[in-house]
Amino acid sequence: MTDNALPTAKTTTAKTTTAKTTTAKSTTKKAATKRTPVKKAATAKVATAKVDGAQLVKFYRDMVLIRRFEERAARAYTEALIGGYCHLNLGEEAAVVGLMGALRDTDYLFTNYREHGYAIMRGIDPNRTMAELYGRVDGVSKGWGGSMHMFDMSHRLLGGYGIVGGQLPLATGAALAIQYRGLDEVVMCTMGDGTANIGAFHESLNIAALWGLPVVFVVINNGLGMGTTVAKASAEPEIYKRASAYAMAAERVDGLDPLAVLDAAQRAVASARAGKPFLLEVLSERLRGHSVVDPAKYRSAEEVAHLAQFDPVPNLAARLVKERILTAAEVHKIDEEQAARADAADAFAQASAQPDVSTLFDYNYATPVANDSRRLPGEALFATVARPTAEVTR
Amino acid sequence: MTDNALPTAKTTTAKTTTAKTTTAKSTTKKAATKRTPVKKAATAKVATAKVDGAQLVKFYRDMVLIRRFEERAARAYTEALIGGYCHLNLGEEAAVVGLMGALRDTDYLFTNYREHGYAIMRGIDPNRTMAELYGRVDGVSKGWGGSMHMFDMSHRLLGGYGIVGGQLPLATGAALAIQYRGLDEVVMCTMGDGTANIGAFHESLNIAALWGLPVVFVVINNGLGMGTTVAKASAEPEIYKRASAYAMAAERVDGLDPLAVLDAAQRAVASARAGKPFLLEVLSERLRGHSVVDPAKYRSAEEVAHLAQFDPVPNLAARLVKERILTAAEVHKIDEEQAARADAADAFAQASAQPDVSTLFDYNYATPVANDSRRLPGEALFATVARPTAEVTR
Amino acid sequence: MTMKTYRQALHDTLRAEMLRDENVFLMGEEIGVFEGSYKITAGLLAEFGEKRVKDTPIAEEGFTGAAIGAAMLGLRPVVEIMTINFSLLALDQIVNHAAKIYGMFGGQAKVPLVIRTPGGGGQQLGATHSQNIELYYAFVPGMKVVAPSTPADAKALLLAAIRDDDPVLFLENLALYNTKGEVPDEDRPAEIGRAKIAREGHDLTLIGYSRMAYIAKNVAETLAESEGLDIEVIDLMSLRPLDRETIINSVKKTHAAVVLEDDWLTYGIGAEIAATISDGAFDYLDAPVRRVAMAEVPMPYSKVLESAAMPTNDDVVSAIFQTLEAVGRRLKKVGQSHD
Amino acid sequence: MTMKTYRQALHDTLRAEMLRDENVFLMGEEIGVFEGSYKITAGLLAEFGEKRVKDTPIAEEGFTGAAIGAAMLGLRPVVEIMTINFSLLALDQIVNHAAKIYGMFGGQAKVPLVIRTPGGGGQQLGATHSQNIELYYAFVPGMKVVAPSTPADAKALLLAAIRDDDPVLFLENLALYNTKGEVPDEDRPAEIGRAKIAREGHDLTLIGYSRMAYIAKNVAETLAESEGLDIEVIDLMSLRPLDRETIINSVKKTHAAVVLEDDWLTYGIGAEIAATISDGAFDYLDAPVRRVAMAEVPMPYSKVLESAAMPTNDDVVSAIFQTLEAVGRRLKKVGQSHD
Ligand SMILES: Cc1ncc(C[n+]2csc(CCOP(=O)(O)OP(=O)(O)O)c2C)c(N)n1
Ligand SMILES: Cc1ncc(C[n+]2csc(CCOP(=O)(O)OP(=O)(O)O)c2C)c(N)n1
Ligand SMILES: [Mg+2]
Ligand SMILES: [Mg+2]
Repeated sequence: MTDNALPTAKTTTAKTTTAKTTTAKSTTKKAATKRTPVKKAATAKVATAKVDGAQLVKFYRDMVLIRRFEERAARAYTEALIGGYCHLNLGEEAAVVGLMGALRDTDYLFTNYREHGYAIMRGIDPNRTMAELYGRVDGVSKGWGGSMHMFDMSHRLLGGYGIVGGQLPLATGAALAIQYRGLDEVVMCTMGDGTANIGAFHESLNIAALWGLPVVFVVINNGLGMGTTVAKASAEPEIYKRASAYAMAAERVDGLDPLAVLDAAQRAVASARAGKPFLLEVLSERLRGHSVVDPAKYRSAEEVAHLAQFDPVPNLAARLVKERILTAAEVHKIDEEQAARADAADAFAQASAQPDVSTLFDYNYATPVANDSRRLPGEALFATVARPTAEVTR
Repeated sequence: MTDNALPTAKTTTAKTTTAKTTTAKSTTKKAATKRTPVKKAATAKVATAKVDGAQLVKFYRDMVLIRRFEERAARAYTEALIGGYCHLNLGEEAAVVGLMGALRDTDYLFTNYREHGYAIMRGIDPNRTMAELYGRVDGVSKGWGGSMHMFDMSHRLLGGYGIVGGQLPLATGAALAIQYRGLDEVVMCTMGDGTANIGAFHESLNIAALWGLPVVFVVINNGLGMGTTVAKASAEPEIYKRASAYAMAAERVDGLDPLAVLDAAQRAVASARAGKPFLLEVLSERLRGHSVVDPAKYRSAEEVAHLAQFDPVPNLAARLVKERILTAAEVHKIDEEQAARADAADAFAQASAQPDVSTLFDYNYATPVANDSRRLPGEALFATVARPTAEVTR
Repeated sequence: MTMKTYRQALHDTLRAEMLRDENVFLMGEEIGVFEGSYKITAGLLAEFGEKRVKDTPIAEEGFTGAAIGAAMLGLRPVVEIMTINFSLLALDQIVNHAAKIYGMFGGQAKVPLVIRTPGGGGQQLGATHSQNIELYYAFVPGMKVVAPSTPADAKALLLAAIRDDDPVLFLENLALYNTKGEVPDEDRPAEIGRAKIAREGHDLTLIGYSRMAYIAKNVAETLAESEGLDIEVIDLMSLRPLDRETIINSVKKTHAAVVLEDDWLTYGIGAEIAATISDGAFDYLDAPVRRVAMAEVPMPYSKVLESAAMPTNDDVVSAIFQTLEAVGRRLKKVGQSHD
Repeated sequence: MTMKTYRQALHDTLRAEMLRDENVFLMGEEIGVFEGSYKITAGLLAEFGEKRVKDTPIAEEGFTGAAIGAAMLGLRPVVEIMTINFSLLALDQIVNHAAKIYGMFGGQAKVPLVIRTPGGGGQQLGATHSQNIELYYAFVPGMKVVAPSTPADAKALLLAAIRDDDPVLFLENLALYNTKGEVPDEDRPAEIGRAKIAREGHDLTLIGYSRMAYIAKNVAETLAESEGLDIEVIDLMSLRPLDRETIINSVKKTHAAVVLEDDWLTYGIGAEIAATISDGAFDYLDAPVRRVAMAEVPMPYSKVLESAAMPTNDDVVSAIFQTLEAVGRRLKKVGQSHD
């Protein structure tokens, strides 16, 4: 369902005007909610006049798909069917669908290691997404990337990067290529709150603003970088304000409300498309540990108890029912459908073949080259030449 | 004269109050002069009530010393007596003396490769400074550092660094050590305008602000990084405003007026001493090329013609005479004395011995260690062992 | 002597050094509240407080550089870089600053800094998180680089590193953290710059460091039992300085060598070891020095491909057999299977 | 053929490639208005405009990474990093991104990027500005690393690098920019991954790259005249891939080798060359492979100390003589002075 539902949402984006865009200096559209670990549920203050029921239902379907997918992945990881690290979007589903809804099919996404939901929302088959987690040949990166490194040129998901901040210069460069060619495309580059403190953030935002590149930098502020709070990592905890250091437009939005995110993302994308890069901060929550293995002992019991109330998925379900857009039964049906979808993805992944060892050197180089090293660890550098005589034997 | 004159100036610093310190957000104390390459001579707007004649005379003596020293160094470089790169403080003398006047002897300075004037103003003997340019044993870094790498622990000049931005993390760490020990000292870290665009700037200012470290970051904005104007390098050309990304206090000051610089630097240093790091932008001019070898062809004839009017040295001389603090003859006498001082430094440097090749491995390690490699390029790894027999000879 | 894991040995040594010298403090990402990505620093924040255990922003260049600056003023920071892969972001501060400051300024400032960081693949972490790039430090004059393979050596080398006045890259390994061994209770720092004969033997010299020294010892023991082979194992311990003498003396005795490394073969650490042997023991060597190393690919995520790319015990055994065969020495039980 | 400097050959090739393919563009610090720190790009901003010749802020990581991103979308950026020393700041983007993207994503995105950067000491630029760290790239799977020593090779290799779909580190050298040579007028890219026999000979194989290949040729010519020695010179041209075959075949013929490098000896590029020879030509080698390299110190500023730390022609000559002496071959005019 994701595959065909998305393009519609995406192509509506471009119509939004940039009028509401304001620079960080003067903007505090949303009250700058202090990101102490647990925060009050921010109510959505969507600028668009009237709530679109169909849009909300679509968001709900997508958010539930991400939720079930992530839960399924966590289970498979715990069963040691998935290896490496596994970072989930649990709690960030509203942010993911809102952001992805603002992109056209022809726009590009660069993201980090916490990207399963993004991959699916870009239109990549959940089967191939799950197969990548299993490291199989049908995986979106053919089993070479794993959880942290999903890539699909045809859906313009340009990775999936495990090095904190690594995607920022790349995204800036992709935007440069778009500008160079005079195309009407935009690059979105997401990152976490902790990432706003690394050098690449500064260098990339400066270059993007200086050259007027079509790129939106999105900070998913889930309050934590592993176990470190924003307040312990960032001297300016209202991260969107950092845009002012580059005279760049910026905004902060409630990431638990998909419509608010969509709205803000549309403004941001439109600004970028007009040659004004944008910094969008999305206030979100990380419902579980940093990755599947992290028990998150550093969060107090009280904090954890409060987390549930910020869970965007049941919150949206409740809203749909309350606003009579869906019945409880319809909601339940969606939940079951998407659980089945996640199970199907898992079954697909399990059935997919392991890469063959003979393919180990297939991606050494794009342009073949003389004397490329294609040697397994046990192989000798040189074929053993028979010693001509026994003269040096002791 | 530098050696004994400086401490007085330095120790007055601490008395300045921090009341005038304002954050970048609300501060635009000085009109934010747009740094097109040539700007109107900014008139000094010193906040302190009344001009101190003795102070001005002292500044003049010091500025002339730097001027003559740099001119002497340029000549020696042109005569190939000095090697490597040679970056001069010509045009920045007022900034140098004002900044250094705000430091106590116990404070630390980290700076970049354009640091001869700073070395002298920290109290280092011009003889030893010049000897370093000549690469001699009496050089402040014993001939190992050269123009870009002056260092003197006793005068708390902690380098001289040639990698753009390299000094920022180090200075932050020195401030951390001061805080760790609970000392009342401050670190000043100077850099150029072009340096404000590198990742280390972001990481260092964030860490300093986050931890409340006693450090003042100073941007000497001379309008150019090599041939690149500030407008072509920095998306926010009013560099002091970048402090707001770290909720850090900041100010911009006219760097052609030594009193204005001193005044602002005193506020900045006092703020840092109170645990509030500070970003001070000093608007200055680079009268010549980036380094001695650069003819600066990228500056228009018109621009170059205008430069002279921003030369802080003759401007201060004129002021001293106009305000009847000194007679023209007295000014002239200072000029001659300082020219003689620079010549003496040069003579000292020429007379100093070259390092001996036997000292090449003297600074491999501070803690001696087994199997250290101490081998000249031509030396074999292993002493040639006589081959036991001729059995393998062909 | 106490039986401990490699992890525990590191933890206990850090703690003891912090108790001994109040200039010693820890810095790094997630070492405090999170208790360390690999839990080496567990409990230390609670015991020593935020002054001595500093959680940093994600800013490898910034905090590593800050540690260098603090060291210049006489503190003794022990930095944790979460994995050696991320150290690339701090490389300018380490190579162009930490390693240069003592020499470049004519010996005026020491940099008593330790950077602890684990290398190691095999965890399905993919191309950017599975590299062994200790070469980048071992190559640099002014640096010291040590790489323990046992809990006891972890303690001895960490003591030495913390008390040394130069920047030391202290290489740990993900695969070794849970390995166990006897650790002396006394405070006996190792001598940096010395390799160790981990096992004496006469048939062949097997050389490794970190995880590959561990594998070398296992393989040597196994082959002693199964084949009656008497292999000498050298654990390099220190990559810079490199103890060429110990290596050469061993090969002069055994006349054959196999070098193990977990990094890429071409230009890897093993190249220097092989070149050193071929030079210093030229007249004593009966067969070419074989190197067993990682396949030269960006490490794939897939378990199947990752396993194929990493050196295993079997790879080591076959390199040993082929080398012995090349020198013409008969194995006592050649042809029999081994496991 | 036209006589040109190495600098001019680079300039002309860049210009020709920009004319040929509008996806080719230049990025770097001071390459436009300033016309390049070493003037390789002089005049190109005026001719091609700001779109094709991009002056960047001082942000090696940011602009190199941006070039990688642009390459992923099919542009062909040619980045100039002012000197290889500053490339440490971009290393994460090059090693963890440019070199990984093709493999890590299963071959879906190519990175047709060229990074031009000069190495080289000898200019009294001190410890942080005089390093030869091409090893950091040559070690990395996914990278290609080329290093021309003549104006003709500069052209041929630059053509190849720009037209290649993988990230190529193109190593220049400060000391070579003003050297002259005949450059073919035609458009004939070199084959990356091949070394070249720069001079045929039978007495000994002398191996180098970049400045040390230049020195190798000079020394070989000098010794041919003064001593009647017939030395074979191999110019590696490509450090990754490394052409082991050409090296081994030469040594099988000459039975002796000396390796020259401008980087530090221990773990330097020469270690792999020496290890390769000692392995592949084991039975043919009559003396240990000597390496001539930089002294292992942070490069001092002082001219006296810097000169002592850098390999010279005399160092090469004495290594050759000692090697020939070790193999027991008499020199025709041994004992006579040479200059
Ligand atoms: C350069 C680098 N340093 C450290 C890490 C280890 N690491 C992985 S994720 C992470 C926290 C990132 O936090 P944030 O940016 O807030 O993203 P989140 O995980 O919360 O989505 C860290 C420190 C890394 N992958 N890369
Ligand atoms: C990391 C790094 N990149 C590039 C250079 C080359 N470089 C030396 S000085 C300079 C310009 C610096 O400009 P600015 O910060 O304004 O200082 P100024 O020279 O004007 O005093 C550049 C690009 C370097 N030394 N280090
Ligand atoms: Mg986060
Ligand atoms: Mg400047």
